[in-house]
Amino acid sequence: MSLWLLAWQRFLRDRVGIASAIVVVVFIAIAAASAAGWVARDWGKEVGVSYAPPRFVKPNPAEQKAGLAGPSDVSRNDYGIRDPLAPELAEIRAGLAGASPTEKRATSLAFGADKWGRDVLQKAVKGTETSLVVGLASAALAAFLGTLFGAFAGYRGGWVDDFFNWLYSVFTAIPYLLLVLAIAAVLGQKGVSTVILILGLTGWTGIFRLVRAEYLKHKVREYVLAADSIGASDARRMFAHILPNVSHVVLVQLSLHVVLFIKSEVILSFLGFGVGIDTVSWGSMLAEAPSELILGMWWQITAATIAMALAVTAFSLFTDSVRDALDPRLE
Amino acid sequence: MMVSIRELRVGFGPVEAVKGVTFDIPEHATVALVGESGSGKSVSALSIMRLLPPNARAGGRVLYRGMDLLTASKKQMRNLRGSEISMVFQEPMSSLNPVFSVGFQVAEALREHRGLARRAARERTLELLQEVGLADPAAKLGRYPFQLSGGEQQRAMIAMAIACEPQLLIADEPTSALDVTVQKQILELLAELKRRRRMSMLFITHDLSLAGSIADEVVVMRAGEIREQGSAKQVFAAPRDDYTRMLLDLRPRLDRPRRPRKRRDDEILLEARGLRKRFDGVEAVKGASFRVLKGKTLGLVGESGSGKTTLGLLVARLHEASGGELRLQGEDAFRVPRLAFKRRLQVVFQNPYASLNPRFSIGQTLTEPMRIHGLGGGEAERRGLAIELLAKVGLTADALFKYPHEFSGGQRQRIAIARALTLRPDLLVCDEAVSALDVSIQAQLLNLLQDLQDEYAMSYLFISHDLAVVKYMADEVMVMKDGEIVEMAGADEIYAEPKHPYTRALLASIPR
Amino acid sequence: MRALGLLLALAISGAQAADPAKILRVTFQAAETGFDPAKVSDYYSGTVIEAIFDPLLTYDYLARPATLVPNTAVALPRITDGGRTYTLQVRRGIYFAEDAAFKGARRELTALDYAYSLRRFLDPKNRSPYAFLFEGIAGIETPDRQTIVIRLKRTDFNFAHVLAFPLAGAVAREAIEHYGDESAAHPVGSGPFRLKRYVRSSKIVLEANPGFREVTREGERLPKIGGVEVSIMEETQSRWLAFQRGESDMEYQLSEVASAFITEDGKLRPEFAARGIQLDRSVDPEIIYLYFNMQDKTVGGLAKEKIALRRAIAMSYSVDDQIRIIRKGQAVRAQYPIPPGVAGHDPDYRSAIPHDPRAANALLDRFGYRRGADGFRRMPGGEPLVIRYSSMPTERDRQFDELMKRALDSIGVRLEIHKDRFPELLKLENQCRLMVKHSAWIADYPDGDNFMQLLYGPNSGQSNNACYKSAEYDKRYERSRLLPQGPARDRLYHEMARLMETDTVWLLTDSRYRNVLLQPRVQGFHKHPVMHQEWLYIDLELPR
Amino acid sequence: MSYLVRRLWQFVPTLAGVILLVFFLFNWVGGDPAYMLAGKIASPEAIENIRRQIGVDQPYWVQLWIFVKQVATADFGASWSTNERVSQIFATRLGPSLTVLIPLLLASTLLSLAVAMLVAYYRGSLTDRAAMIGCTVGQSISILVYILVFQYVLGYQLAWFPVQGWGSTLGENLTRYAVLPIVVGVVVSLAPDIRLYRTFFLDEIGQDYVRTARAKGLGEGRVLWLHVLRNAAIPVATNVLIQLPGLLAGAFLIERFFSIPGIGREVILAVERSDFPVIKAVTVYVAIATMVMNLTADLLYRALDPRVQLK
Repeated sequence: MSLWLLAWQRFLRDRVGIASAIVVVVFIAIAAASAAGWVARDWGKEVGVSYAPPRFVKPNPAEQKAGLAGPSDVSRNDYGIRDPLAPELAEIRAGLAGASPTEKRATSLAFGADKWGRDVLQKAVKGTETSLVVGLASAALAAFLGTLFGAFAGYRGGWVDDFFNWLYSVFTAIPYLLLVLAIAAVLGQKGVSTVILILGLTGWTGIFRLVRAEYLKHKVREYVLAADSIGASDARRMFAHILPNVSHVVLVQLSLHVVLFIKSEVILSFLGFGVGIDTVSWGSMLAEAPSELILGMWWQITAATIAMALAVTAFSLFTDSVRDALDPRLE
Repeated sequence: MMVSIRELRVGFGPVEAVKGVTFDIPEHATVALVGESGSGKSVSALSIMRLLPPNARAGGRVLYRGMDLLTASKKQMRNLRGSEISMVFQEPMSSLNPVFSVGFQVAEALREHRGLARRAARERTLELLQEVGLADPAAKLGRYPFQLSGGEQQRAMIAMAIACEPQLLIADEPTSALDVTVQKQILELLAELKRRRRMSMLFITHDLSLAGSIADEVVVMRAGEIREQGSAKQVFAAPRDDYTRMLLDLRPRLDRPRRPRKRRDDEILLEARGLRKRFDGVEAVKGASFRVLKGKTLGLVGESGSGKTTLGLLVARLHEASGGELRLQGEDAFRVPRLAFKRRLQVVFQNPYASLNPRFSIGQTLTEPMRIHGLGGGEAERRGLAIELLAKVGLTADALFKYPHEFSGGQRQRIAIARALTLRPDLLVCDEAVSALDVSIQAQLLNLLQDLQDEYAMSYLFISHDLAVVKYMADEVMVMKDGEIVEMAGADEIYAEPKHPYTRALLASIPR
Repeated sequence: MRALGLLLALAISGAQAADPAKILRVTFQAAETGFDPAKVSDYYSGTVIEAIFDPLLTYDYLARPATLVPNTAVALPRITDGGRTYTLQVRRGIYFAEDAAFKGARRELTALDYAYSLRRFLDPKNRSPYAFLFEGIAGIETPDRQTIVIRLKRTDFNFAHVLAFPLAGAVAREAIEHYGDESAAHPVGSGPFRLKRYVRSSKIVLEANPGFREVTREGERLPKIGGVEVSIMEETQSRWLAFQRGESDMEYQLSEVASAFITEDGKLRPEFAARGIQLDRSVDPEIIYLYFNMQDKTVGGLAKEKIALRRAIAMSYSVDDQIRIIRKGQAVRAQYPIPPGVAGHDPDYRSAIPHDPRAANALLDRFGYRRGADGFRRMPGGEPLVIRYSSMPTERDRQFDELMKRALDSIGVRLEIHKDRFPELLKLENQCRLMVKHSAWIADYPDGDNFMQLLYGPNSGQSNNACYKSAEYDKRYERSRLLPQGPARDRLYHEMARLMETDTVWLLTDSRYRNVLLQPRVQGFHKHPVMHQEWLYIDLELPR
Repeated sequence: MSYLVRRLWQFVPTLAGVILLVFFLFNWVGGDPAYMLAGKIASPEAIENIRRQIGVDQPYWVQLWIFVKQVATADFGASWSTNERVSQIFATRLGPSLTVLIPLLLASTLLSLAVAMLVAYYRGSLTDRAAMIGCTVGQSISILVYILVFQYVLGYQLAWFPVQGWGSTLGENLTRYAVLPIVVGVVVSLAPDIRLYRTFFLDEIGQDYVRTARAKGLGEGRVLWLHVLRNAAIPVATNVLIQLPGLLAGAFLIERFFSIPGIGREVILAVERSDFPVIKAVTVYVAIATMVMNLTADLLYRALDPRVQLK
């Protein structure tokens, strides 16, 4: 019965851990469903009037006149300038005699609409998918880089260690904000993948420092000397022997960084480097908040904050429980 | 009667650490509480001081001059601790606050209980440090714990404990973390202090012979119960309980005859000339020359810091030698390709809890070397070889699917040995291979090693700080001090007439 | 000492001068860059410069459309030899504000100062962003200390407006040389206010210039207020909450929040009117338009199918939604390239491009823009059709991105959003390397020419960001430059506007309302279409 | 002392790295401000003239060499957009930034220390669990939401503090303008600090010397507030020092919403205007400050913990 199994049993005894794990699984399920298109597929469709309030708040009917305006009045006087498309347009206009159909829009929705009339609830669900994907992917990238660099720096020592420490000190010396802005500007604006790259490329430093310390500690442990004595190569010792024994540190850091990057994505969106307009994330919803809150349209910011708070809290508590389960020393 | 403990029971969650213990500590007497790790001896001591961790449940009564300490108020206990009952712990280094000076920590007890002013407390502390035998106490006063040696730190701890003239001193394995020579001095100090200050003492140890040499009465504990109690003479002369008897005769006494050696041929397996190793400026091994004979055991004795482990690792090429020559059956050992060298020389490490990779199953640990060196056809065959080896070291086949944390220290060391045997090495370097185990287990493993040596005609380089164990195992013995081999001779000769003064001091410090 | 005596006399003379207790508090949405007229380009710095320096001419406070009146000049300029020479006289008895640069002496304002000030724009060392306004000057002479004669390279009947431009205010050579690089932080002018305290991009405090000449309006000496305190606040929420808490006296940068204090039909909401808050509502002299880069290989060119593509995109874009949702009703649809309040504007003109997605789809089908397998249309030749729309990474631009996406989705055209920061976009725009982008132009001076030059061929790479080179248009523009304001010029402008629409170079979208909220104590405020601020004319009613 | 010299020598490669990274990133991305500075209508000659004046037209390595010299002389010339000397910008912005940051760091550290100690002492109890979950929830809400809500409620509705603005005197700032931003800052940084300091305390409470102190008969208060706190203070102090430089630029959101003319706000302004000299200067100054702070933290660590010798 391996250490992982042992940890799993300890985890099962932790009520808070279980509860948070369930919430995390629910969020991941929502994200998967949204990715597969089963839910919030048409979050982008405009179903309500602009800023339609939530149903449980009395909608002010007079406010919004629904429906798209028909073709506006067009001037006939052409001041002597001939329009090359005049014949084709005349023909088309004749063909389309009927008035354009006006869509019917709801004046209030389950949890209200944003300025374009899109359902805030659906946006929150789709936002869950984007934010979790950004959080998980960038945390994975940062963890990969941090672990790789940390392993080589900690295990190899010598100039390798010096090089990575130099890289670490340079990356941590530059204010995080400037670093993110610069890389964001370099990578340009290509949506979710750029955001993941930005966060991943700047977020590895924390994990690097911890993994390097773990490798320094484990490198001199007897089981590694024993591995050397039976002829295991450096690479095997580094990744087959030591890595599993520091993996609990990496795992905990990974989930810590998921939370960190979900929150960073909000700041990135506020600065304009968030996800593209073809998708929505909690960050893009919160970025619209300042201009809406003043007008008294509180539902979008509330929806995004609650969704994010729930997910992030669950994830953080889950991380704590995992850490306690994997690292009993702290009992 | 100073302290009488009636039906003391202590539990942590489901586990019952102490299951109804009853014994007394008479005035001005020294009672030794003896038992192996996990016997509940430390927990009993801590419950007298009521220093058990928050999740502990204590039952029964602990009477100190009529007052039940288990039900006394926090304030009463606070006044009692340090002034009437005080305690000395096993790890002096971690028991002193690293960021405060020794003087401050000793004076603190005085100022807390006796309300001495700063100047008076300082004077009294100087006298105490003098009394516990600390050289140049005025200088030591301002020093921090890490600036003192292990022995000095323990002396400071003792000074702190006796500062307020306690009636009862509890010493929880005060010497086991110290070197043998220093152990002797601390024991003499404790005995002297008890006599001069007319204190009672509760001495907790796992070493029965140590208990014998210091205690008036002995209480033997095992798994939370008292197996035997009585005066020291009576317990040593006619032990009633068979567990006590087993503990007594297991002690590898110096005069125990060694098992007859099967083979006599003195072919040389490994020869070292002028081996040297320097770690950033410090000369750890200064030119060691010795020979290991085929099928024979070369013992290497030395205290911690003598460089014996480094020498062992040098021989196994786990450390790069800074100089000197090593010949393996005539070939230059440093030239032999790495994998080939590894097949002929293996190492067994000291700490069973650290030398096995906790994340590998025993099956993986044993088959890995075979896979690396290409032994055995497929996985199944390698698994078969592994089961054979497990049997050799006295473990059943189902161990393959278990993980290190599911085994006791002794069993883990057996697995480590099995792993070393997978490559049928010519030489096995045993670095303190049994020192971390309980005395009862040590004996079994030493016998196992000797059986394996006879069966596989392997040579051993047996490294240990425990002279008795080395004498039991080795044909020839080397004594090392500060990186140099000070003496080398046959096992019996070296014990009969040790030439080097250091060897003599080592021999003298083993309790008879 | 003589100077001081005169000064005191003026202060206590009968007409009641600026009351120091009356401090007007205003906010800027973006930080200023400095107060040296020749080195500044942003609107907010211009606002402060207008209060400190004196141009030769200025505008009447209430006349609409804006009409020029003499300021430090004795009278309006004498325009001779066909609009190429301008002659003006500077009034006597106008002095610069006291400053260390004059070493205690009282410095009178003369024509030489104006010559020096205007020449500074032409000096490349100053790299002045507004050099283009003055590059029409061939030479400046000052026959005597009061007279200044300006000779132009080409006929230009609008040059008088340039002389009324805030940046054309007179600076003193001694002050510029005395402060050198720091001239931006030490403005010395003869205008109604002077700089009292200055914390860069945070706080600008102006006080009434004691040595200011006597300027009266309806018998009252101007300026009435004793000083102006400007604080820089980027975030709308901060400005809006500050105004409601009475921490600022007037606020006009609240377009995002307009619907919180203005009803759908442009009235002040009752709860604010009840508190005596005043609303001054006018349309800014600006046009906002979506332009197509006429030299771009996808959307550029005058071939029929290219015009059809541009026309379809223009017809798919809903200007009504832009006004209703993004501007929250606080803008007016722009029909004509020249906005209201600017000479040459025609209120009856109607754009020839309607919002009609169904017709746009039919037009694209008609010209061979077939829909591919993925539902998006392809070029007539079969290659992929991608419209690349450029904008800045701000929350506001994100809303325009969304509107653009809705438009193109409705006609099945694939959209790619190109994000970059303002300086980068400006550079690409001037090199005609963008495809489709929103742009805006606010009047430098209230004359139609300032807008019609935006489509003039030779200006491409500078202000003609659509890089539109049409012989028909350029021919009419050059003729219009030679005509003063009047019906003949207007007829040309109509034809040019129609040309722009038939070639579908732009889609004119809107001009924004300027809603100025004022605390009850602010008196006599009327937003001027061209002047940046009205501090000279405002009065504050202090509580008794 | 030799340790100090050696550590100072280590600044050089790091600073070189920072200069290279900043130069590479911002030059490649910094773009060309000439067009912006040239105004609405600019002829190609005007743009060329500007490029020459601000030195953007020279080859890269020349510009790099100029940058290195600027770092050496700590004179980064003038800002491209406001012509204000960069050193002066930094000096005027540092005051407001520190006026908010120092009280913020002090308040949040002291507060979280007290709570962390309490929670660590009652480890496993209900209060411990509740506090931890409370912190987690607090931490899960974005700083943006805190700022908006606090400004709206405390600043506007309850009007306890001015909504924004910055006074001229330190006294006025501390009492009126800086209070709300500090409150928001403390609320945001409280949760992570409590969790961190709780682990520091837990590590120390488990040590043997605590048991010895109790065996000496010392009261629980003295054991905690003297022995444990003295040991836990070491990581806490170094943690606070290391946070400060990061906050200099990091507090830009608070500075922006409360209109505080600090470093963070200036950085955002500079990036939006591609004002390269200001970006270079702020990055280099903050990088140096970070390195100095790290060194101070190490020295403090050695001063507080005798076990660690100056290697």
